[in-house]
Amino acid sequence: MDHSVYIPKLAKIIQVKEEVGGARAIKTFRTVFANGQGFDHRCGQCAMLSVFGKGESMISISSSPLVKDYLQFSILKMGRVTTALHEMEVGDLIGIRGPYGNGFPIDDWKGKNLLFIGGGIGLAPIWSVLQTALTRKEEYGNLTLIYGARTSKDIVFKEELADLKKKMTVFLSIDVAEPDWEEFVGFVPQNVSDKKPGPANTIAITCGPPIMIKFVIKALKDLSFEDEQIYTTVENKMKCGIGKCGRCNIGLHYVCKDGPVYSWAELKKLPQEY
Amino acid sequence: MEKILEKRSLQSWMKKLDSWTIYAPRKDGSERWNYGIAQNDSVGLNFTVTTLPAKALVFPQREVFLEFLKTVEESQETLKVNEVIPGKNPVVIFGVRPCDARAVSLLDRVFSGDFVDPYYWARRKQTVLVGLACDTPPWENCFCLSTEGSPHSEEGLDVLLTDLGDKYFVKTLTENGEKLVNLAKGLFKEPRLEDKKKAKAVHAEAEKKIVRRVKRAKKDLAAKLKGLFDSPLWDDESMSCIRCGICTYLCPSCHCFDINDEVDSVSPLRGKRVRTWDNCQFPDFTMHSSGHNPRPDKASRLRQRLFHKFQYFVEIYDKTMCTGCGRCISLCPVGIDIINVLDKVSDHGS
Amino acid sequence: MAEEFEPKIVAFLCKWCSSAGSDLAGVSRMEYPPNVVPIQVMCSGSVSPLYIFSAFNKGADGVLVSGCHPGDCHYIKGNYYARRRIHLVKKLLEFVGLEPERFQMSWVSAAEGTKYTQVIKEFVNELKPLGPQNKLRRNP
Amino acid sequence: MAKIEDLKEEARKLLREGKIKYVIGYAAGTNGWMASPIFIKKPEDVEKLVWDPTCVHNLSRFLVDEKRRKEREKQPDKRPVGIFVKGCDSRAIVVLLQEKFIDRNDVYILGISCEKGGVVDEHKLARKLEGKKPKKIELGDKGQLVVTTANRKAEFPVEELLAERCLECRANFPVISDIMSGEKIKRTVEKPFGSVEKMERMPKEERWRFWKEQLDKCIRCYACRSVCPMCYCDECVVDSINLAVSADTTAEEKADKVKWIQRSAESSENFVYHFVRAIHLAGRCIDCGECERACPLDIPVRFLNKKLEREAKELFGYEVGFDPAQPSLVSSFRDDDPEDFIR
Repeated sequence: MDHSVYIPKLAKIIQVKEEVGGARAIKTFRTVFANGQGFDHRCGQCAMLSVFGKGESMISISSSPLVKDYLQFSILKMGRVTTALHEMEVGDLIGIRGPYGNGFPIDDWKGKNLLFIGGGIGLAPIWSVLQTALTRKEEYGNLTLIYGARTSKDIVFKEELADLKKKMTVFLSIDVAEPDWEEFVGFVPQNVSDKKPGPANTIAITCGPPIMIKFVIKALKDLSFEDEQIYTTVENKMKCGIGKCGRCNIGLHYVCKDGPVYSWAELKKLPQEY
Repeated sequence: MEKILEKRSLQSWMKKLDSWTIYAPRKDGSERWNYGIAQNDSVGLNFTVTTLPAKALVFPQREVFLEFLKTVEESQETLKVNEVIPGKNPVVIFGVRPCDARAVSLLDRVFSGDFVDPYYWARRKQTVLVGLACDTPPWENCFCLSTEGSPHSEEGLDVLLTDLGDKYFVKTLTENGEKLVNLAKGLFKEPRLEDKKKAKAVHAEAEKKIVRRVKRAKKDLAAKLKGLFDSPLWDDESMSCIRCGICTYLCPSCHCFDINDEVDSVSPLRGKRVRTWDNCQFPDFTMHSSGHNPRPDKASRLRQRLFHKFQYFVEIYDKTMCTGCGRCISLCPVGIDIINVLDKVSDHGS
Repeated sequence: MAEEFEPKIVAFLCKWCSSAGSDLAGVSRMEYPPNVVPIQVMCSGSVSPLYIFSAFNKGADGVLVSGCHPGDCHYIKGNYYARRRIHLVKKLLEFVGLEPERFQMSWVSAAEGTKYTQVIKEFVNELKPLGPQNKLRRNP
Repeated sequence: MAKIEDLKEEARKLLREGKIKYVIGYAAGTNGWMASPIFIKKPEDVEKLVWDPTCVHNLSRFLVDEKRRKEREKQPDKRPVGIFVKGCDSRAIVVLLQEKFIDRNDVYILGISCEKGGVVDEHKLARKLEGKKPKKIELGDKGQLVVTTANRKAEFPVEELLAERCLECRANFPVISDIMSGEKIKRTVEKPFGSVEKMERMPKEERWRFWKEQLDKCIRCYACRSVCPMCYCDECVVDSINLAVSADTTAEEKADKVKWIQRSAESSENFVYHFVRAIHLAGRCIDCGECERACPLDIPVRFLNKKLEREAKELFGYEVGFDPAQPSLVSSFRDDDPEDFIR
């Protein structure tokens, strides 16, 4: 039989970048597989990261599949495993198994405008699509990002975003006014309503806290987006990643295997179990 | 093939199977039956039903996935990860009730598919199931006839024994089953016509003794359930639930699990990654690290148990993930009766 | 000949008395067996029974809880609570068949360096004939 | 034999007047001969209530759920709940009051005296009936148990069928109630700790083998914990993650939660679990025996509690569940508590 589906491959951390400090710290890690044998992933897929002795945690892969040199993960410090990950340094070994999940149907989106809407750490799952679309800009229409965080300090990928502004439309927001902030102040859904992106030939991809997603969808619906034009990702507690351990299901869907990417048309038919 | 085995020869048959570890029901220091390794002095098959189903032998409570060891030599860290697949240990389980064997075949489905579970299959492929047809329902809440099963169902079994008084009617169902019989050829006799008739009669009689039924059949019930996801029924029916793990851990088809790292030594770091049983009735089963819980109350957890068995599984595999063994009903400390709940679902709105 | 069995003792010592007593034994260069893994706690009353069970689970051959003499507790009453609780733990462990010698309690004041060494010596001597504690230990 | 007609009438009245939220009582079970807990909200459903020696459950366990529910609700209905209690169950309520987990106004206690009876032991009954299923079990006029099966009616002395805990019971009628049915007959129990004493007399190694065999069976379904009215902690050491997590709980707090016990149902871990359970119930367990009854593998966990109940009584003169005003066993002491075990 093949190597067990539960055995992670060893990977070395080659870069650690602190995105956000404080109580809700976020760090971005880049890893390479120890023996060179990696895997190909699709945009929006996840991987199960291991810190041996602590356990595993399902994290979305934020690097584009077009990048072959490393895998990138942006991780919010939340529990036992992610706290241990935050304590790791360049050169440390972790385990990675995957990739898991369905990923975004980006091939279906060719020729369309892509509207990315993210909040907080929610930029990470859509970052891989965004980067892929940016690399293959000629294949897609207009690219727009609407992204917000609680405060300017909570914004992830700060340098990348500054760079991104030169290449595509980027609207940023923070929840509460700050002295030096020149962009939108308010919640992400409000920024969406404010910027009024048009639904014509557009796919909206949103990820962030559940409450944000809920109101972003409402805002998009108000702007006449169809359910099929809206994509989001969901997360649930996971252990196996392969649809067997039984805890991440929403109705008969296992998020680890059948998700995490859903169009709103699909998701709204499923029970509210996330 | 069909054979006859004198009851007094059962012991001799087991002895012939010396390259297998043999499990048979025994009393383990209490009133209940459970599988134990059969000793030479082992009892026959005069048991009712094991409290823990055969599941527990192919999908044990604890399964080591891997071992890890971190060593530091001259400031160079190395991390070794070794896969631990269960080794060679062929097993014959005697005295598997048909419902429990059918449940194993459900587990076979779950642990196959896009991702094949090597730990499960390492055990499963080495396991031969010798069933014993029920002549009397072992639990008063048996309802296998409502789950496409029967007290003499053959699905999942390698051999089916039927008790004919002083002898067993033996029916082999797989190559493995034939192998077991062929290893002790001398002990088995050809059945006479009247033996076959008698076995049939025992089977028919047993079916008559099963009194409990679920009102609606598989697809009909699944469809009805689907419409009742948001019903207040779940609140009412789960009021007395104490959120223990009896209904799931003792269920022959429940298979949910947890994976944890067990650290044996901190420095050098040494330990194991281990799978253990887990279940949908525990609140921490679905609780996110953030504290958010998609199934925060007893109602949503009872609903999950029944939906998984009678709705989701039916949609995915066209089977109910329940074989009607009746354990969850008979052993529930507060008398939650899924037949009763399912019938309320059936009657809902009518 | 096989090497003599050296029992491993986990000792929960209260900061104010017993731990100070063990320090006194140390700085006074008193000789006593090196079999103890001391764990300083604020008060014998703060020793959760779980610590004791866990010590046996992790492989301790013996566990000692030591605090201030009655009346001398830094927190006035902590050792009185400990006395009750530890007594119950002791009875429970014995009830399931653990050797009673494996779990001990002592009063050792900051001035009783000698008593501390005596307690340890006796404990070690009592544990030696029992051999390793495998009943409650993980992966024996 | 206590009749519950007057209690039913009271329950009906209270429900009709809206003085209580609902009544927790016993109804005929659908899964066999044993009664099941029932939650009655409407006066017309009071009819469903039953009382017989199969009413084994300690319903005070559901007061824990009720409290949690109230905590979750934004505008909780603060009316009391009516609850049927036997003697042992009433002592559980006394402990919950003593620990200020509930308030006296949270409950309207409908007490029933077991008089000379008690509850039936499933296994004793199965042995007596040799596989036949009982249809009805009643306490007879002469203090005997009357068991009706499909084709016959048999009478047995209570000693032959009652649960061990009932035979060792020292409070066979409610010690606290708002209304009570049945007589306060004080039953003489010769050996309230007889079963434990029997075990104490076993040689140490035999006792060890006994407990090892028993606890090795544990599959950690936690039914013993779940069924216990005293196991109401927000967090339990055996849970895999912190249950009492709020938005303010830091990642470090969650990460630092000590894993005292592995989920693996191995001997060593099972012992720690059952030790913790027992010691945490010392001075709190009222011997309703539900933990042992609920155990699907028949592990006699009740003995661990009973042992500590006995020690509490003998060493510290402490008795559980009679006086809501007394301090708890482990948060109190006497100057002359025994210390002959201390060096």
